[in-house]
Amino acid sequence: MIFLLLIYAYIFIINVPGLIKRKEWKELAAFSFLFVIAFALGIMYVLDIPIPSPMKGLQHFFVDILGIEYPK
Amino acid sequence: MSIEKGKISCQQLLFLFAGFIEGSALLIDFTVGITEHQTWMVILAGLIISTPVILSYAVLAKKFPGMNLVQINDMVYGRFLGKIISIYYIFFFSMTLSFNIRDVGELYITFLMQDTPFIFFLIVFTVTCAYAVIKGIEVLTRISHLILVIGLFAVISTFILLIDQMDFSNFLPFFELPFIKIFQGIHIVSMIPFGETVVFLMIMGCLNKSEHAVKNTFFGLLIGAASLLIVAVRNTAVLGKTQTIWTSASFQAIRLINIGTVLTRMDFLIGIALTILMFFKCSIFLYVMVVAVSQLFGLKTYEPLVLPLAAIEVIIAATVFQSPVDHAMITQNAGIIYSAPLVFVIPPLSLLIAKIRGLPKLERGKET
Amino acid sequence: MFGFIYKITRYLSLKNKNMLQNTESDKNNSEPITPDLEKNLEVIKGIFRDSSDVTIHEFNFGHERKFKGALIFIDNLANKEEIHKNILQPLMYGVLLFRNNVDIDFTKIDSIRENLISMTDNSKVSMISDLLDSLLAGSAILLIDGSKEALAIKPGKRESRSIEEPGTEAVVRGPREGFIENVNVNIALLRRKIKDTELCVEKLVIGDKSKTDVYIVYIKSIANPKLIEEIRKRLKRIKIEAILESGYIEQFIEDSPYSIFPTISNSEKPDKVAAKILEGRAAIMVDGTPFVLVVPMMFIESFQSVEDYYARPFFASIIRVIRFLSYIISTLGPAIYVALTVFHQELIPTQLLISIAEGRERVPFPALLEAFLMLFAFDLLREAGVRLPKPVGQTVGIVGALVLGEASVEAGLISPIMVIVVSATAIASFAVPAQTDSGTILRYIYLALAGIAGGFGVIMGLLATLLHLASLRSFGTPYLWPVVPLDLSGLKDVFIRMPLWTMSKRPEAITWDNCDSYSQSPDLMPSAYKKDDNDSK
Amino acid sequence: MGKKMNISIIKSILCFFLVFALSGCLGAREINDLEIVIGMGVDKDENAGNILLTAQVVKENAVGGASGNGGGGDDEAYWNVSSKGESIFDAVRQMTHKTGNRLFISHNQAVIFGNDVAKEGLQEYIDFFLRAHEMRPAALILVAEDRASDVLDAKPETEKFPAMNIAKLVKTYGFTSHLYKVNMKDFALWLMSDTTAPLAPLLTIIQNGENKEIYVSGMAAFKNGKMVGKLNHDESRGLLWVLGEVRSGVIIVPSPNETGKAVLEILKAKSKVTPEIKDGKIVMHIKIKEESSLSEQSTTENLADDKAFEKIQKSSAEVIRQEIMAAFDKSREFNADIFGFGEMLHKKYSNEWKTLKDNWDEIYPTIELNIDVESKIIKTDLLKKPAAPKEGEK
Repeated sequence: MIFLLLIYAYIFIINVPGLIKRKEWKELAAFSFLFVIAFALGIMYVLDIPIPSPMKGLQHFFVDILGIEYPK
Repeated sequence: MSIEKGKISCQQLLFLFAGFIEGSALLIDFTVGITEHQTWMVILAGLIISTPVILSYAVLAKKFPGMNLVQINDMVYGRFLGKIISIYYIFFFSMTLSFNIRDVGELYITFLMQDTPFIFFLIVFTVTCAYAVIKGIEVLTRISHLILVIGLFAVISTFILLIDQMDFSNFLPFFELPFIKIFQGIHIVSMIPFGETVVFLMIMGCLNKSEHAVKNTFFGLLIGAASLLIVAVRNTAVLGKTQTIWTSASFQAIRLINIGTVLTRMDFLIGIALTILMFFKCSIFLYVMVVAVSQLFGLKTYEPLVLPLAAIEVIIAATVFQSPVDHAMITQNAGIIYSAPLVFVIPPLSLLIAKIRGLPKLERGKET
Repeated sequence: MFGFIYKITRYLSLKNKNMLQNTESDKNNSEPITPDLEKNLEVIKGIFRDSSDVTIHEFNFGHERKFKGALIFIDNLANKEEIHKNILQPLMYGVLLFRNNVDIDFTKIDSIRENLISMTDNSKVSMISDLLDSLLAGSAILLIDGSKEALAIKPGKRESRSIEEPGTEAVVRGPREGFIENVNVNIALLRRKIKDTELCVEKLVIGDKSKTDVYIVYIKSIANPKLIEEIRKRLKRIKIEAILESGYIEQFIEDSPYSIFPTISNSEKPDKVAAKILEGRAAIMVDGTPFVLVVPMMFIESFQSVEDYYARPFFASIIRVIRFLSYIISTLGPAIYVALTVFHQELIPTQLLISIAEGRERVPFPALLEAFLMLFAFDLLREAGVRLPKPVGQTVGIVGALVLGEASVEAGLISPIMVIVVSATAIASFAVPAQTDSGTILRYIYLALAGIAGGFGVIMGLLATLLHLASLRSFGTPYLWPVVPLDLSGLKDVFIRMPLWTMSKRPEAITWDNCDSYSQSPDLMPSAYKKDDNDSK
Repeated sequence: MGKKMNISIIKSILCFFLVFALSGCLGAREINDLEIVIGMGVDKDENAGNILLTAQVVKENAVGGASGNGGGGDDEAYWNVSSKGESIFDAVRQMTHKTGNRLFISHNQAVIFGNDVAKEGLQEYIDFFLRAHEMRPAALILVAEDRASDVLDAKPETEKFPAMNIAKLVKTYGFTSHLYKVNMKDFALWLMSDTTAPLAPLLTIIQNGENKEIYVSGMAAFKNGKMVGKLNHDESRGLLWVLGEVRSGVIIVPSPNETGKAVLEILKAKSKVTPEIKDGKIVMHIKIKEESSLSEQSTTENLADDKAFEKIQKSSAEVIRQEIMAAFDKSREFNADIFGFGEMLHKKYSNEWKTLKDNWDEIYPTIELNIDVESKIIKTDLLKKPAAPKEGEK
């Protein structure tokens, strides 16, 4: 947990002051949007909350619903 | 106005292509499980099928000089549809990137360092890729020929060292497998090593003089495919029928090298070569994804997005599959089906549309 | 903690008001020289009130001793009998030889300069600050009552040590001469190597207090004007009190101060510097130090010794390969040993593993700590050996090796194989002297990575280093030039040294093709003596 | 340009060490807490169901290496630990109750299966040795005449470790070609094919005086995992002739005028097997080319003329033929396709193969061999004629 916070804090410190100084607001917005997603994923991973894997969804969609599958 | 200011020369494009395709020398183990001793045929067929498509990428990139894939989509398919297709591409990039990162992790967790936690490999590997992306595409293209040399050296030296244990009668019962398996094999090969080169649509934008881009793409493709063929031939000749039971056939073949008391335990050297190749491939993927996302958001520089996207990729890579078996099974079915249109349909389609509508009409600005 | 914050804020405040850069110390004596000799002398006496070695000698001269003059010089800098013979003598007695009604106006410094002073190297000075500068630079100042200018006469020979073999770059074959502290002699040495009109020597004075002479030496037709312009710009930017050694300048003008790899090469050998200048580089010579900086630098230069070009190609190539291997051994040696024995035991052949295990049976430390201790001891020994005077240095080396090597193995603190690995690393690190600083740092970094993450850590470290090197530039030239941006003709001189007659093209990453790229005609291959028919034997 | 460069460099240095600190030294195992295993033996335990695993572990302090302070030479430098368990992996982990830390089996030279385990079937025990990430696929497989643990106890004279000694015995099969080196990959390859019969060298213990000596007495043949029979030296060499794996060896042939023996050393041997299906009948054309040198003769007859050479070559070809037939008859005895004829047929006639595969057990005994041996003597070493008085009249 501590490591996670450390790493994310580090990512934040490295990018944000530079962005603010260079007044790139659009980049700052994009950065913080992705940073929130990353942070949420990180927390869910560390607290072992099951993160739905997109590939499982696709597999379910193709195999079970559409039935397109290669025979074993 | 494309984000990437860096310029790469055509010769470097050749090295980029060859190194990129060779990076997936580790991944042909998916096809080995299905097409046992006919893997080399499947690779050849895959190469023949995907070569025209990949050359169409080069032509498309030449038609839109200095523009990357997201901009091409916007111009060709209009603003709204272009955005959706670009998001579809970004999803493909992030998924394939997490597969590759996970592959490196699995390589280390099953073969070389068993007791270290899985997430550690992913984090350190992605951090290094992020460092490479921060340095810019020019640095990556500059070291691409070094990486190609390392890859070729690893492939050829293992082939030579295993020559006396090779039994070439293992190839013999040609055309023994049912056609559906061969088709699946071709589909996998034309997707994993060759289909992933759709990534280069993003990078070809910054070619400084693109008149013989097509020629270089073709040669790069040939070198990459040749090294894949050598790996497939070596595995089948040395392991014969047993190559289907190992998790990674090429790694077991390397562990069989036993010449004198010195050249016996080589698997770490090949591990190094594979890691470097996968590093090259993953950093290109990460670079492409970051540029695509920042182009989608309309940013000026892609630099701030590198680390958050890398963090997201690490988490996705850690959670997308449970085990190597799960990984192999899903990529052999859903993985290649969902990405087939991306590779085979959309680029040629946009090339066709561009020809019909006589794009790129740059002088009157972007009217779409 | 608070001290730290205080220091930061003070640094920032100074930075903004750029207190560090103003030069108010020269403000007060920049007014011109007055015709009245007395006033000038007061001003000068006031300045040099408490430095005893400045002598001011007043004298009268001319026919009826009616003209007054003063001679100012620093005792041990100026050459006394030269001043007596060439300045005072003609002024005080020579003038009597003229007839008394000759129309020389003794109050004008020019007329005195043309007719009486027999020293050639002199210049007119009109401001007090210039007067002081030249006085401090060792020249004698002649002031004449009634004239608004003074005469600064440069000293003749400066005492400097004789030209010996440079200590750092010993050579088996090749010229033994090395640069010395006196920069004029160094430039002369270079002039003898490159007798070409295109060789330009530009002078700069840097350092408010030290006023060191810095010369940029390059060949106009070969060197890239943008490079020279860049060097001038960076040198002029340096606002510092004193330049005591070329190392100061190196750290102020290098491309990437945070990189552990040096991007500016230095050398003591004139033939090496001459070779580099001929390839299109520029040399920066600093007064008072034998080390001359050569810019731009490439990574392979630290593996090329000047001797490779004097020996025949085969032997030189083998030595070149050995140097590369030794650099790899010196940085990766301990890391690979620790990674193998701690993480990947299955990669060690069985017999070797059993003997390592048997050697390490009684060693209490983990392999990583053991390696750190040995490396630290080795570096300590090397530093001690260098710092102590010559004879004592040798004994430290021998005693250290004995104590550390044998005794610690006997006592079971260190495994015998580790001693072998570390001593091999030590020897390897001496083979590439130019990269010792980066080699030592890399050795510790890789060792730490190997101890923490084994082979995987080392690979990631290697990749990061490769990326860092590939992105490094030295004055515009890519640092790994012939290898990373792959120039095939440049590869002739990297891992192997092709024969001299094949190396006809100049490295264009330095000259950026602003000159013809052929330094010699391509077909110079020597051929055997053809026995023509009328040759009987 | 300079500004951006500095930030990215600080970034890289910081993030590197930050991330590395995350892991600490996980996965690090010092060498001195490794139990290096160099040989393993698998036997049946008394009560049915579980197995007795013996591992030969290196005792570092007793090896007595260069550092001089090694232990005395009397006690062995190895230690045979054994433990019981339902499965091999379970037994390996049970070992830690005795040795204190995990077995390190990547330097395992040979895996020896006891006779009872071999008889009952290796299929279920071989899996661990193929799957374990530390096992090398080039490790050797052997079968012991009775119990594997006894084989591991036999103290060798020249080597420090019995397992190394056994590995050496097998690896130098080329000198006599009376046995064939079989490693894990080969065994797995044969196990996977549905007709070929896997093989493994057979170790027997000879009791001379008080110490036991290990002797490779031939090959053991398996049929779907179970040991079905043994091949003695000649039969094993017959097998090797067909596989083309004969490196060297000795052929003893009566001299032309039957007054003694001529001994030939095999220098080179090549074999070419071409299967053929003629109207439902399977014929295996085996072509053997062999070059040998006359290395000894016990008669005083002058063999150095082409007539004598001709005769000797013919009789040596006959000996080779008999060895191959002996091997084939023995394999027909326990109906196991040790030559891999099934695979050859599969490769050549892949469509007929579907029908042949099912009733292969009936078809195999009916296979007919058409052996054609060409033996040449290419040198007679130092002597041309024996050191004997010249006989006048012959």
